[in-house]
Amino acid sequence: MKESVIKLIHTDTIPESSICVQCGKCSSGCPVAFESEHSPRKVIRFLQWGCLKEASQSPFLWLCASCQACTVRCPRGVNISSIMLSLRRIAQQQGWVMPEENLSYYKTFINMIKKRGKISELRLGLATALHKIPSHPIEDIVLFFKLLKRGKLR
Amino acid sequence: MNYLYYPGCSLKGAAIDYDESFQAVASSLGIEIKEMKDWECCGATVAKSVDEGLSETLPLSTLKNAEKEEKDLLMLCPSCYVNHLQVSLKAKENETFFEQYSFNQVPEVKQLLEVLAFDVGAEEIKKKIIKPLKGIKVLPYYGCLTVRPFRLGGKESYENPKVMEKIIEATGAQPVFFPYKVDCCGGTLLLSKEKTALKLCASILKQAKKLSPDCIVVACPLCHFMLDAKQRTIERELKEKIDLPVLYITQLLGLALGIDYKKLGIQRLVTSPKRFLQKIGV
Amino acid sequence: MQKTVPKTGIFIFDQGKRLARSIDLDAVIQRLARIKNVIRCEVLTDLAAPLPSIKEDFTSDKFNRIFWVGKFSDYQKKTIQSELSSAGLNPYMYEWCDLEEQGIGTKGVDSGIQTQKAIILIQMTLARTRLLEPLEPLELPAVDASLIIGAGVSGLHTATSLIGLCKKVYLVEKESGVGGKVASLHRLYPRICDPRCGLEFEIQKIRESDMIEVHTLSRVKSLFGSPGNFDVRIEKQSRYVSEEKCNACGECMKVCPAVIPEEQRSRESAFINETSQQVLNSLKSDKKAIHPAVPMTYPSTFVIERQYCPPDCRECVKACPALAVELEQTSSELAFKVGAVIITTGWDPYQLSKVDEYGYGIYPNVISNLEMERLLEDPPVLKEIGFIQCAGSRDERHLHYCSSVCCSVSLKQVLFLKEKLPDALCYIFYQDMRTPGFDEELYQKVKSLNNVIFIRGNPSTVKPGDNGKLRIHAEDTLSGKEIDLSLDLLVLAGGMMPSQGSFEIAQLLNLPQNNFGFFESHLQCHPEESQRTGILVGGACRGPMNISQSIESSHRAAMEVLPFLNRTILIEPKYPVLDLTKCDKCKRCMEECPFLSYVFDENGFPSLDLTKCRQCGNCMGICPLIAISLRNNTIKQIAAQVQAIKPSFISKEEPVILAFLCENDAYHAAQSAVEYGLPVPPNVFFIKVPCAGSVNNALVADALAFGIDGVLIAGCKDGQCHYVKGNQLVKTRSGDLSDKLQKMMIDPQRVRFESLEIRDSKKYVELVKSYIEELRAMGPNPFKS
Amino acid sequence: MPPKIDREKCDSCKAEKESLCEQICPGDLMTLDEDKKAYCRMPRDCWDCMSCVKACPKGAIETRIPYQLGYHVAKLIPMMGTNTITWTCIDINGKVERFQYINRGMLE
Repeated sequence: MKESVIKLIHTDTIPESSICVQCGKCSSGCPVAFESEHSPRKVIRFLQWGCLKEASQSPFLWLCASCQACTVRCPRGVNISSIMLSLRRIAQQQGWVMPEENLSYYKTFINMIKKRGKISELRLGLATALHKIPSHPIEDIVLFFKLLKRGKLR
Repeated sequence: MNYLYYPGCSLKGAAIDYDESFQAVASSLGIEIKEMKDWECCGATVAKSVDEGLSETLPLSTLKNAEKEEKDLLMLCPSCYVNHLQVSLKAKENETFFEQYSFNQVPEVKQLLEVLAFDVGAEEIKKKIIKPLKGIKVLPYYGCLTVRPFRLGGKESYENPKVMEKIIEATGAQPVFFPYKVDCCGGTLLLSKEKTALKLCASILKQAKKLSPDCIVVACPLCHFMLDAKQRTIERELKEKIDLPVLYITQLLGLALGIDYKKLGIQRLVTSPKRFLQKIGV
Repeated sequence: MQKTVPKTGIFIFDQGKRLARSIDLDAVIQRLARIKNVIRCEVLTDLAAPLPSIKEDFTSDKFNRIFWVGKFSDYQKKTIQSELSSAGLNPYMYEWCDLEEQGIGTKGVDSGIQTQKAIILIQMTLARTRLLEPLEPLELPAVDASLIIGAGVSGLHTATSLIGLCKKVYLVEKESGVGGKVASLHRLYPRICDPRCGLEFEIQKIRESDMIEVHTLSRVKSLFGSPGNFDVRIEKQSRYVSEEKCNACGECMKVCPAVIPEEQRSRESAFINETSQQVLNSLKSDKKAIHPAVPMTYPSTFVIERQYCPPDCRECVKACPALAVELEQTSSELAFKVGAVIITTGWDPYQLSKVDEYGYGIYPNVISNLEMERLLEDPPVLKEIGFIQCAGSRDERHLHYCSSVCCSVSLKQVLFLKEKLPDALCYIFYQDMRTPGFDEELYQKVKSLNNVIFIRGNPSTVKPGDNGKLRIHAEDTLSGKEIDLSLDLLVLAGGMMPSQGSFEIAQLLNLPQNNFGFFESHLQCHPEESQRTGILVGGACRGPMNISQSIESSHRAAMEVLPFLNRTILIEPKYPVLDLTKCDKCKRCMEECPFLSYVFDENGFPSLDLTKCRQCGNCMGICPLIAISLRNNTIKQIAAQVQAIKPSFISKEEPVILAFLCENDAYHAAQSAVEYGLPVPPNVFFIKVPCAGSVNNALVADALAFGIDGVLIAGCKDGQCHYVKGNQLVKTRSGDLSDKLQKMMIDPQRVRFESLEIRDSKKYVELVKSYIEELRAMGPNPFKS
Repeated sequence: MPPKIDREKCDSCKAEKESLCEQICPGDLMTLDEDKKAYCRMPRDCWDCMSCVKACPKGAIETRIPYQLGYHVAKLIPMMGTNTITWTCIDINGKVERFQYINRGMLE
């Protein structure tokens, strides 16, 4: 790890990672930590070593739901949630996003805001569904018609 | 009590019933609102993940608007609330930022629950209840961003908030203690990591079912979408019948205030509230 | 007042002719002999021979003060002093000037310059010697009793060690009995013995002594006066049972209908199962409204908690065979005098309901470590037990510090639990196990037990599981693996915070507390001294500590209190005196005195409480009207010293520095620089001061006015000052002066403050050298004529 | 011309009794405002005796020299030692002159 120490790109939150004591409270309470091999604690640990690239490539980043459970419970007051967001941005700027990550949702979302200022859930849902078939397509089609009928899609 | 009401994307889309029921309840509780016309999306968590600048400029335009109107901002969607509050706090604390955007008085940003519980007050609500929901077990579910990270303006606890319980008690119904009330429903991940999102939501519905309430009450459009619209999909995943109606807190309140259920948008719920409505005699 | 003519004898002691090698001593003597009122001036190479003649000259009144130049060993100084004081010379009528420590004799410096510097140095001290006056220490009457607030383990130990020394003690406790928190513990580590056994040992000493008055159910209401003579007033709440009559037979308890309800802890009924019901039952106390004293039954008298009595109930009155119940008793007040106060108010457990992620108060089987102590007396059958360490300690949102005992406490509890329930499975969640010293043995012992699992990782929340069990989800940070546990009982190792009583006392006595509410003291050098003289703090009210540390601390406090309990308090005549004719009542001295030694007198002037004063001279430093002087180190003397410096002794371009050095550290740094043979430049003169904070800006202004190029003030680092903040005060003041210099178009760097530690001799030399360079670049002081 | 007070520096001599400048001003002109900062309440009556400048322990007071004598750059600054007083005179061209006196009265 030591060899891979690279210069940190200074952002507002990342220097905070050094005060982390690795108590694991963030991972314990994280609803999605065990979906990936990396927990938030490990991502912070990478940052403590200065391994920004490894941290940015962690699959955990894109799993984070920004629910802030880690942030409000951290005994050291590390803003873990915003570190994850910074890392997402760094990963994109540096081109470190792993190929298996599908960021089409993010792109569509941003384009929509830039074009219209607002989000249409209908368009957003359709656009992402086109990129990746949902896990329960039949239920989703039924739901689509139900929502339409109830005036919830416009 | 005069607020500038910022609806946000969901409230004008899949959560149209939240918007309808809120407007109905607001007028009968005497909350004066002025709806913003030209509002912009808050950027949700997506803008923060892609473009930090954008995630600030989007809420800024709303804040500047509210400053012009000299009113406090009222938000229903917790995600919008957190994003706006974050920027407004930055404007209050960071002098250069304050000056950069030539603020005079940074408007307060409030979430609906904060207004109902602290500005109106449970006592006041109780006085206006026409149809007390006696004998109804209501399970409150807060989701993550209502209390995190701002604890409704610092007035609530992170782990065991009680505002919804107070409102539920005011309607005459009985709140159920839900240990999972501040857990994440996975809503933000629905379009990017669908499987994970469904897993999170499933665990919440499963735990809620164990307590066998008459309905679940939420204050977040995304939580509502996950628990209500996606309930069928989750039943499929769990191979278990859930069948729990999910209402917005405003809808529950509206029913107790004696407002017609059509005005509250209850007919728009995906999971049928029929049995629940029968139980309260609507 | 008749002025005595200051007739001085100067003796230059040059053992081994070291001085003669670097300076021209003859020239020095010639120069000094010309000075008025220098009666005798000579070089000595040996002390023993000339001492009788010096004594002779003094007794025949040829001179009335003696100025010693040169390097003396501690032994030599002592000999001179005892010889001459036997001849009647007041010990404050000497001056010493060690030329070598000021840099005379440094290799490679021109001997002419050295001679000139030596003359100036001698003249500086001579100017000071002229102003010497004989001083006598003061003896103030004092009371030899002491007040101890709080009768926990610390209070009891302090009390017994003081009564062992035959000093009268008043022990005040707010509960109905003595013993404090420790008495409520089940077992103590490392010997796993019952704490009451050790406490009983101390209580027995108290029972047998007539040197102590124990006042339970009492609070200190007011405390005025000064060290040696405090006036204390305490309020004694009524006990409703007569101490004279009650013989603790217990008849009353049998008939008392009122059971004191348990402390309200909302538990969600939905989560109660068989085990948790058992847990709740074990924690229940069935204390009646009339009961023996708690926590320990000393005094043996029963007590009634009247708020729990049913209205008009007189059952106990009827039942008491000794007629001891007095329901109409009222509270009373008591006043007495003490010489000193020891505060042993101890600690309170941190409110675990604030650490709300762990569901304390919601789930019945989540309990605190203190409750666990009670549960351990008779534990229900439990299979899986979890312990969470640092519940609220070492946390930004709760207690920022490590409570230092909780790790060992949990280990002890596991050890004992496993003794009673050998099949139980224990999980200990920890961030870092902290078992300092011999507690490591405890750790190893628990480690070797079966079915005790240590998990390095903090759980985030506690959720209800099936059948009233608790579900815990955590990451084992060492393996990175997810852990899912279902527990019967969860023990939260809550931390220690200052007790409510500490806050009350702090407010009453105006005692400084640190950020966390523990009493402020100089943790390293004087841990038991509070910032108020005569008030000492012992035990856990000073910071988190375990029982043996508390006992050590309380004995130390008992030692430190002794000087106040001697019937007289000796005051060294080094205290400050205020010239009332100059004082303008600006109150700065009162504000800046770190020990609140000044009070207003009846005319609104500050007046010094000599017993509180620690003689640091910070008031002398701040006084804008230079009206305050330490008696043995007056501002006039220092001004005379400053004025005696002739900056022209060295070539005109060479800057001259005057350094004011704090005698606690900076002075020693400078002194040892010479001892180590470091090249101290000849440009610097220093004056030793009791604290950097005692340097008055007027003295600095004087130095600049007399053409000194730079003034260096050196003292402690922040937070290390023995007088709390003298260094910070002088830093601000010299900063103000620097600003003024800037306006005067003089380089503000001509005054500077630096921190030096006692071993910073190299740093001192570097500092002086670099300062000289800087001053060279600035050019000479414009006031240099 | 009235004295100029550096409000950052002024600590109103802890504001318990009269501040030192208040006590010393022969015309009784100096007083404290509601922020507890010293000011000259009748600037016209000040005759520039500079007593307050000398007395201020924080070095917060400066005299503005009357325009008949000099303007803008010109300054006259006293510095008080225990028994010395120094004067720094800066004229309108920025030329500096300094004087030093021994003032025995102070310490006696």
